[in-house]
Amino acid sequence: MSNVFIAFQANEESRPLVDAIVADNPEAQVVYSPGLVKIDAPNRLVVKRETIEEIIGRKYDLQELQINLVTLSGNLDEDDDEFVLSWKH
Amino acid sequence: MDKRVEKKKLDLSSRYQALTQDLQWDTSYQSMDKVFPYARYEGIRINDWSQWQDPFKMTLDVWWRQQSEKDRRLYAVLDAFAQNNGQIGVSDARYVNAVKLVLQAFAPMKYALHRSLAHSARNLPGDAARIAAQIQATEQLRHSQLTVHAASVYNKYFNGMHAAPRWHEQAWYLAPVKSFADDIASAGPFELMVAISFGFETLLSDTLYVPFMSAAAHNGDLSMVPAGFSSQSDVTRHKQAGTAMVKFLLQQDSLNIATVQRWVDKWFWRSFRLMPLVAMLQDYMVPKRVGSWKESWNTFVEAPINALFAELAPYGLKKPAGWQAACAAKDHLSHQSWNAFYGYGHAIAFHTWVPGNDELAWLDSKYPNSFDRWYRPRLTHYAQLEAAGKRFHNHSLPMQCQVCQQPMMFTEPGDGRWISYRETRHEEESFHFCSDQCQTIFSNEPDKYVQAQLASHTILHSNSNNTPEDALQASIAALGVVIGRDNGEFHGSEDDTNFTEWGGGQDMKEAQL
Amino acid sequence: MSVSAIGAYTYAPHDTADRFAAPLLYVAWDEHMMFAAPAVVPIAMDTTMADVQAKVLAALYSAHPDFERIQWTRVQWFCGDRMFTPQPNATLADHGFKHKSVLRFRTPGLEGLRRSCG
Amino acid sequence: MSSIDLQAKEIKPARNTFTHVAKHIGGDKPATRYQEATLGLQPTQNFHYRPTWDPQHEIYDASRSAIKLADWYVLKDPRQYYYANWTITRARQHEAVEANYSFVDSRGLLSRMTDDVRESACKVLMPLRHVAWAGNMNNTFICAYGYGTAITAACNFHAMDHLGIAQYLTRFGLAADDPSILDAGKNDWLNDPRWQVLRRLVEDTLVMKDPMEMFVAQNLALDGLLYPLIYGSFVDEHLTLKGGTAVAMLTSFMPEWHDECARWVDAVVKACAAESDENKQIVTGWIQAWADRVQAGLAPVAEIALGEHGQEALAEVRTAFNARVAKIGITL
Repeated sequence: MSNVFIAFQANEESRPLVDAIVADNPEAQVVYSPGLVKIDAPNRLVVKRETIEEIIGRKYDLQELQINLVTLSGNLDEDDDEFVLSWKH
Repeated sequence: MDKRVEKKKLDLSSRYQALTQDLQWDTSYQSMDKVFPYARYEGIRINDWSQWQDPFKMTLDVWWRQQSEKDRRLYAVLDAFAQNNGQIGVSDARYVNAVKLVLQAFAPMKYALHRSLAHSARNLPGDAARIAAQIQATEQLRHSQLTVHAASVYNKYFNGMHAAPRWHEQAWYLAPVKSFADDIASAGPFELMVAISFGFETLLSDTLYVPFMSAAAHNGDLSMVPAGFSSQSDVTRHKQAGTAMVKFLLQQDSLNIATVQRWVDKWFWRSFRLMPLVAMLQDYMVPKRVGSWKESWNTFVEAPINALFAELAPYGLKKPAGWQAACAAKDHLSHQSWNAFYGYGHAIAFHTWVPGNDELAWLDSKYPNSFDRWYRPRLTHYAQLEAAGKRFHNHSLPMQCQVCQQPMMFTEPGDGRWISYRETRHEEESFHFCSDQCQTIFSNEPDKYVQAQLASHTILHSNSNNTPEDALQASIAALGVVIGRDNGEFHGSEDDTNFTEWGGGQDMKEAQL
Repeated sequence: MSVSAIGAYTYAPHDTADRFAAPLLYVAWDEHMMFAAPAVVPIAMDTTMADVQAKVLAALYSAHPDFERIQWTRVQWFCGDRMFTPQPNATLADHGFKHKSVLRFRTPGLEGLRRSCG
Repeated sequence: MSSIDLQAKEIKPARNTFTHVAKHIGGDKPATRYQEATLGLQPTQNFHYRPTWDPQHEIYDASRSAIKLADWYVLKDPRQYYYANWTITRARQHEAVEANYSFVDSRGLLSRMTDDVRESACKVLMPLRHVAWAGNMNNTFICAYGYGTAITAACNFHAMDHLGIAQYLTRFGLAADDPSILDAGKNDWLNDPRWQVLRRLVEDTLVMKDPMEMFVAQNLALDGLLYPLIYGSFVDEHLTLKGGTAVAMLTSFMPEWHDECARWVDAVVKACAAESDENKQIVTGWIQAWADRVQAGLAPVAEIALGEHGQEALAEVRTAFNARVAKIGITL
């Protein structure tokens, strides 16, 4: 088992993303360092458009998360509803 | 005919597919071999380009929108930083030397990667691969320009930045970066994609742009931080494309596997040999620490690479040949690098110093297995000499590795005692290397690496009419580095006294009180 | 192996002896990495070992506190990996050195600053 | 410390810009972001290895072109594009495109066009996706093998613009008809005899070796005749008169873009020619040869687009082109 991770610039816009990820990934661990928030999860991490929309109360396009994205690790699979990082082995 | 009005909005994948597919055609008035003249000589076999899938699926309109949003914010921050004299708000003027090193080493490197990727973007015969390559090419230009713009305000107030591209071209201590970039630029369109997107960006680039930028944020550098983070956000796409590219090559033909493995071995190690600069940025050059190089290595290199190669094993790809040696170096790399730069501090274009006592204690706490045993005594000795007014300078010309061009300063893997020497005879001539990996890279392509213009040799060529007392320092001065102003000891330097006079770094001094 | 290239790709080495006024010798003092890397020294191969010791090594390394403590009779000498016993009046060439050879010496008992190899 | 002390503290810059920038702008004075992001950025010497793909040259090598310039940074971009302001400009233009799509969509303008107009638009525009794709390849070529960041960076942006145009044309096709319209356009591009003269010359540009000749052929001659003919004579004049305003709205990016880029293209060609008589002769020869070939290649296309008025429109475009070139000091 390996961790995947995703990291965002730590700012107001990233907060709902982090909250949504924590809500959708019970095993996710959030680590803060200056300017950066990094979320680790074993094997798989999903970012769901719907959850983010519930938190921010408006429509959200998952491609918007690129704006504050810093880095990630894992295979990326992306469609209009989900942004999924995973390791298959 | 109203069917068109009813058209459903296409989803991400189909939209991308529709907007990019099939723009290319098989030429007939000119042969495809003439249109793509560099497609074959590397020996890579591709049976079906349509199997290449870009994981990020971005059309230009989406890309323009998203990138412009990033850049609007970013340049607003740069403007605000400059208007508010942000440069005097950094933790300590020593920090600015980290900016200098990034500007000298990595902005020009990104520029070179931009041009190299344009070579792939024109010459890979697959359309989707070419689109991925050209987006990457353009973004490397973005990163280079962003770095210059973020450093621009510092250049106005601090020394050691004013001729960075020229120093990058020729300065001995930047040769590991310049030769790396030239090595990539001279490679074919397939190899250079593997080199950049996989070897450098996927395997190692996070260590430069994530933990170091976090440290920069901690030190009040609001100019470089968004530039760095924002660059790395582009690189996440390049990394996905790099991994996709490697898988694609491995799957297309089993005969590709050996070549790709050799490239992965080579480019992991070539990239790893840039890490001494990055490691010392993090451990020595940021006054307010966030984490150590070793911690970054564990988090951003060791863990993800272990996971990634578990994933790649079924494709027939093994971890890079230098993996064990690279991991074994994590206790030593930053210390050996800073030690060299300190000694040669009069022949580079930034300042060096001995860390303060609290910093030495921090280093000890982060490197319990190596710092006190091997490295602290050098630093305390330098501090004593400096206190006595006899700062240490190493006036010799450093022997360089024929391949990576780093000074031969690395010890055998996992050991702090013996410098690692490797030697190969080729056509009656001796060539020397810092490691098994550099030796292997040479042996695989001797005709490439015999061309290397090692600075410590070139300085002594009989036509250089240049053998003064300290040839290394003279070689730097010839590039417009102002001795003593752009380099040398930090304490008492113009940067140091100006910063104090401007009331810079108040914040940190107050915090210490 | 050879380089995969589109055309002829062979180049003469960049740093053959004829490019220099004197051959190059790499010099290193084992276990003393206060001098971070071996030094490149242009030197005639008919230089005697006595001169190497008295002039070259002294110029390079006398800044190190161990240097004045060296007992030269106990020093171990290497040409590359090969150990040899220098004859003071014999030359570098006599001992097998040529352009781009490595001369290392080791000083048993002296292992750098606080025995740290620094 | 009193507040007066704080106020009195003077923070004087030591320099205004970088040395390599100062060299190109006549001394140490405040430089623009374009200048700092462009001038002197490309390495010029001390290349460690010869390219395996071109061992006769250095990695960056001005001798890949017949044009000789003492300073390749005379090829400045009057738009002063670096990545950020280029991408912000394009994003803003894209917003206009989106607004046009909404407008056309909400009023059903496309479905109100006659089949005749729609088919004519697709017939002409769909094969041009491939011309734009070649423009992308050719400008990427100049970015890779040209000399000096001034020309290579601008060509990088120009290459991406061409890709954007190929995608805009695709989007138009998908809005105006079924996805099969793309295949039909490609089939015409490959097989319809009326596109073959143009395709042959486009394929000939793909194998050129001199980056500056490529610049002249692609960016001045080909685009300089094609864009006015297609987006001026055909879309703006001909189709609009026949009720095809929607086509003009959905392709409005292209003529606007072409006007913008023409200033840059002219500035580059002008600077090349102004350097020496030898350059001027070379550039003139290139323009003459390529403009003539492009004109010949566009002749049957003009007929597809404008029928019997095609040749007349093309001749007007050529006259305007010659006048444009005369303004930068080149007589054809």
